[in-house]
Amino acid sequence: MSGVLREMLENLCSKPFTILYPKEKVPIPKGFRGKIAVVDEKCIGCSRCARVCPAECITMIPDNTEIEVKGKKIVRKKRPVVKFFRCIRCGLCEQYCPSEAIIMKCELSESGTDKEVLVQ
Amino acid sequence: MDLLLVIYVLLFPGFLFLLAYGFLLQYLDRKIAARMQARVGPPLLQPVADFIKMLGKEVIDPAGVDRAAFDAAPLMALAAVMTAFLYIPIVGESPFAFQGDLVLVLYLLTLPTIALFLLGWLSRNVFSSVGGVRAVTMLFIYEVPFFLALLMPALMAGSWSISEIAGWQQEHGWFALLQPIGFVVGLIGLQAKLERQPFDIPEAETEIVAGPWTELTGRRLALMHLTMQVMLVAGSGLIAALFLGGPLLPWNISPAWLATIAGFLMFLGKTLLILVILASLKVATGRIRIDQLNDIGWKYLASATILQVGIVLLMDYIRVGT
Amino acid sequence: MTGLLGLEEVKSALERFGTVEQVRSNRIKVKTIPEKIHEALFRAQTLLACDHLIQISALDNGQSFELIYHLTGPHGTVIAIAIELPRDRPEMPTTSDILPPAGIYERQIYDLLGIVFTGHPNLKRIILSEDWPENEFPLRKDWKPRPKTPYGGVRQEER
Amino acid sequence: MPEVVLPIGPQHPALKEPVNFKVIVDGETIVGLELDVSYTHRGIEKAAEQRDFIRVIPLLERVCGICSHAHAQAFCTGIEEIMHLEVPPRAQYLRTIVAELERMHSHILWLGVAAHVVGFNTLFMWTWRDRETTQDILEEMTGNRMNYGMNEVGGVRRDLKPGQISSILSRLPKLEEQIGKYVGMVRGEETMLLRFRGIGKLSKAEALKYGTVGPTARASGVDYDIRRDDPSIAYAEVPWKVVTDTSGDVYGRTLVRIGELQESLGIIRYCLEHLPEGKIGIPAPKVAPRGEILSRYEAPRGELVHFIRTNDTDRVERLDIRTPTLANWTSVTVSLVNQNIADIPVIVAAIDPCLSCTSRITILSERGRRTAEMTWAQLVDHGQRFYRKWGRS
Repeated sequence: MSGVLREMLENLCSKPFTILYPKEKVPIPKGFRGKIAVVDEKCIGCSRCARVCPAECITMIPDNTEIEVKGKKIVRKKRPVVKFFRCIRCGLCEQYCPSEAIIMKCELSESGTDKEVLVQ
Repeated sequence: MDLLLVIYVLLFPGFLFLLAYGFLLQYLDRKIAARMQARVGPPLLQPVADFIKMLGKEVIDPAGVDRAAFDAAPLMALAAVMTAFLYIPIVGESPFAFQGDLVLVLYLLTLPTIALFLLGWLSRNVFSSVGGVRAVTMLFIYEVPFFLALLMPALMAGSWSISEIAGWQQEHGWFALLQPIGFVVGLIGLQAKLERQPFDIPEAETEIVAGPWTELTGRRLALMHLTMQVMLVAGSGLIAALFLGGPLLPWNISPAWLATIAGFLMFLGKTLLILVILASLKVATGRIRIDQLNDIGWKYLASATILQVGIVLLMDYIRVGT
Repeated sequence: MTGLLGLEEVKSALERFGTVEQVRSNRIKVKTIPEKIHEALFRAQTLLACDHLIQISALDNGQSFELIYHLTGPHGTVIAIAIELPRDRPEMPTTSDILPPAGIYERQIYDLLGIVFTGHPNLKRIILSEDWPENEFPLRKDWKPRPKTPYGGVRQEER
Repeated sequence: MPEVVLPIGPQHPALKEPVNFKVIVDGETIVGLELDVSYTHRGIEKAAEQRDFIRVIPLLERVCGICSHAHAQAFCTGIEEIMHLEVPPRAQYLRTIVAELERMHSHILWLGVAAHVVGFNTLFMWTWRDRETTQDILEEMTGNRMNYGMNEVGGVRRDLKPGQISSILSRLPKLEEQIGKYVGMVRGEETMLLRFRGIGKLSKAEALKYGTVGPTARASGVDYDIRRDDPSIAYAEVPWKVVTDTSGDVYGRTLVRIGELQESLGIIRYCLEHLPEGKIGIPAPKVAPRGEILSRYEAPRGELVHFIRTNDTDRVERLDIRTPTLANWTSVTVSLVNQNIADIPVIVAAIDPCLSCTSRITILSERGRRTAEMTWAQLVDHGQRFYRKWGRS
């Protein structure tokens, strides 16, 4: 009982633990798996990310663009399109991408209420 | 005089003050509990906002419920506790004080529990019925020690009027010091009456959803919450008057108006003290089971009160004898 | 914890029911037939001090249903007693009378694979939802969800 | 009062997940009980048969949010054994750290829920506040607060940098102090003692008979802990001891869990201080040879078992998951009879039930490529038809 009372008094005298969200924000650590992003100029169109994605949120669409990889110019045939709301933030695409073209940014992803956007 | 009486009943320190103070006490209660639990707690006007919001919500009638009775029960409970409040001294003596108002107040403060039982029984919901039965079972457990503890000051002061008991303490000292056991039992009984932890058995969220409150919606819920809020004010005012000398100061202050203001501040201070004690009790405990309450109530609370009765009778005997 | 059980100990107790082989240092597998499972489990309990049923693994290998009872005890050796059931008549006596925890696993297997355990006190649906169609067992290899029906096998034409 | 059927669940404030008990009560005493856990079945075992070993792990992590690492862990160690992979020690130590952090956050969460169930919301607030520390550490290590995505076949996916090690170590003393306080609170808080002592009692013989696992069994004196009996990852190298209690009631289960919190803290500290150098994973082949394995792991709630059968393809032929909650249900249904209504939530919460683990409805169409969905109108229509039928029968 005394332990409870002491902790109660300590809390009464110290600041609340709650973070009032819109006013203050939690620091996001480095390496956080947040919103998924595609760096278009780095992508070589290998579609490894689409194959490895467990949620099948990445689809490859035809796209003939000339890009530069290690000084050489090649033409890629496809590029990934991400359905953000299907992403489960497992980070496998980031890990398997050979050219660091698909990354998880250190920011929280938005939420959505529209079902059509959500399930696509 | 009549106008003053109307002002007393309706504005200050009657219903308007009562409602405002009820909201304030609820805010403080929630805020203190939240801060002790390392949370932020609600803003100042949150209880008012909750009340207004609930008043505006749709009233849902459970299938087959007796609507008139279902509407009437919260109103009856609220009316009872608001009436009870009028007999409690806030600034000096209550103008309605008479010999025996203590018994009336105790009776009126029992009515919300009966209303809760009725609501539980009427709403035809298993959780509500179980909750209602629990509320009444609990009433039988805590009511006896609570009544005994609260009647002891009357016995010692030789008066059945709350205001006179408060006045008696001006000369002889607080009953909280003369009858410490009664004071503690009174506080515990009040906590049980208000159905707060550790006595929130009838509305145990994790067991029976919200007990009798489960089927209450809209204004019924708002009124029932308001009843509990008002009961917190009336109950703490009653304990303050009976055990802490109410609004009266232990010494005389010469201008009457200064004495009135000082008395009012005394009332506020004492009720807030009681609130802090009750809020800490709420934070520091979990919910006990009804059979455990039965054990505790009859074994410890009741016997402690009987002991107190014995001591009071002995003290009276010695005092009268000398 | 006592030491691991040796292969010989297990063989002496359970060889009469079928083949006994050591799979790993603390895994011993026994293959037997459905009729003898009850007795085999009882002997494992009494002679080998297997007081804990870990799991009844059930699977459909295309030709038959396999049930594997994994038992262990204070010795820390996992004894797997495997049986096969024919697909056309998946029935066997319940083991929940000697192994009370088997009751809930058997209900699960009945629900997902459709194996009937005769003598089970309460063989009812537990895992699948109450409106799942009868006689559809999703873990059987020949069960395929119908692409057009949204939920279970409830057909659109029933509407 | 006559006998009343009290529906506890599927939606009920005491249960954080959908389960339905039809409890028959006489006054305040329970006389009968029926159980239905079907509300969160998602067909994960079937879905797992359709995915290769890379894509199946995120799926298995989502069997349960609280013990997500445990499921991935049990699966990975099983597959690694079938593939005969030697996982580097650094990966094993990192797995152990995540596993023990997960155990700590699960046990602290449980302590809060148990306190909330008996109406002691204050301890609930405090424990969940302190649980943030473990969550922050996990977020920093793995990138996610939940569903860490740390495991893969052959190792782990993220390494710890030296700076991170010292930052984690610096946060542990505060956590240790708080856990020390809980011990005092649980032992000293009268109302909690009243509600926990002698409730849901299981003797050692009963605990064995009904096949209980994990802290529930250990509180009854059953000395089983897979981390010691069948050690995987780094548990064989780390000094620690199994926590048991003899009381067998909810109070004993609380003490066991708090004791395990302290043990876990020691394991984490040891692993961080003795983290071996080296690689954090080896490349795994895509295809697993034919084989079967019973992979056991001590999840926070008890013994978790993955039975895996592979057949020379990149998928499992069968994955049979037995979760600790399923093993403990039998004992709950037995120990609830003749108890008080007020004790239902306490006894149920005391095994730390995880129902999404237990019943794992996504319906997969052919080859699991696409999930079929019901529109709202279809769902309403389906529900109405079902209940009309149900009402008639």
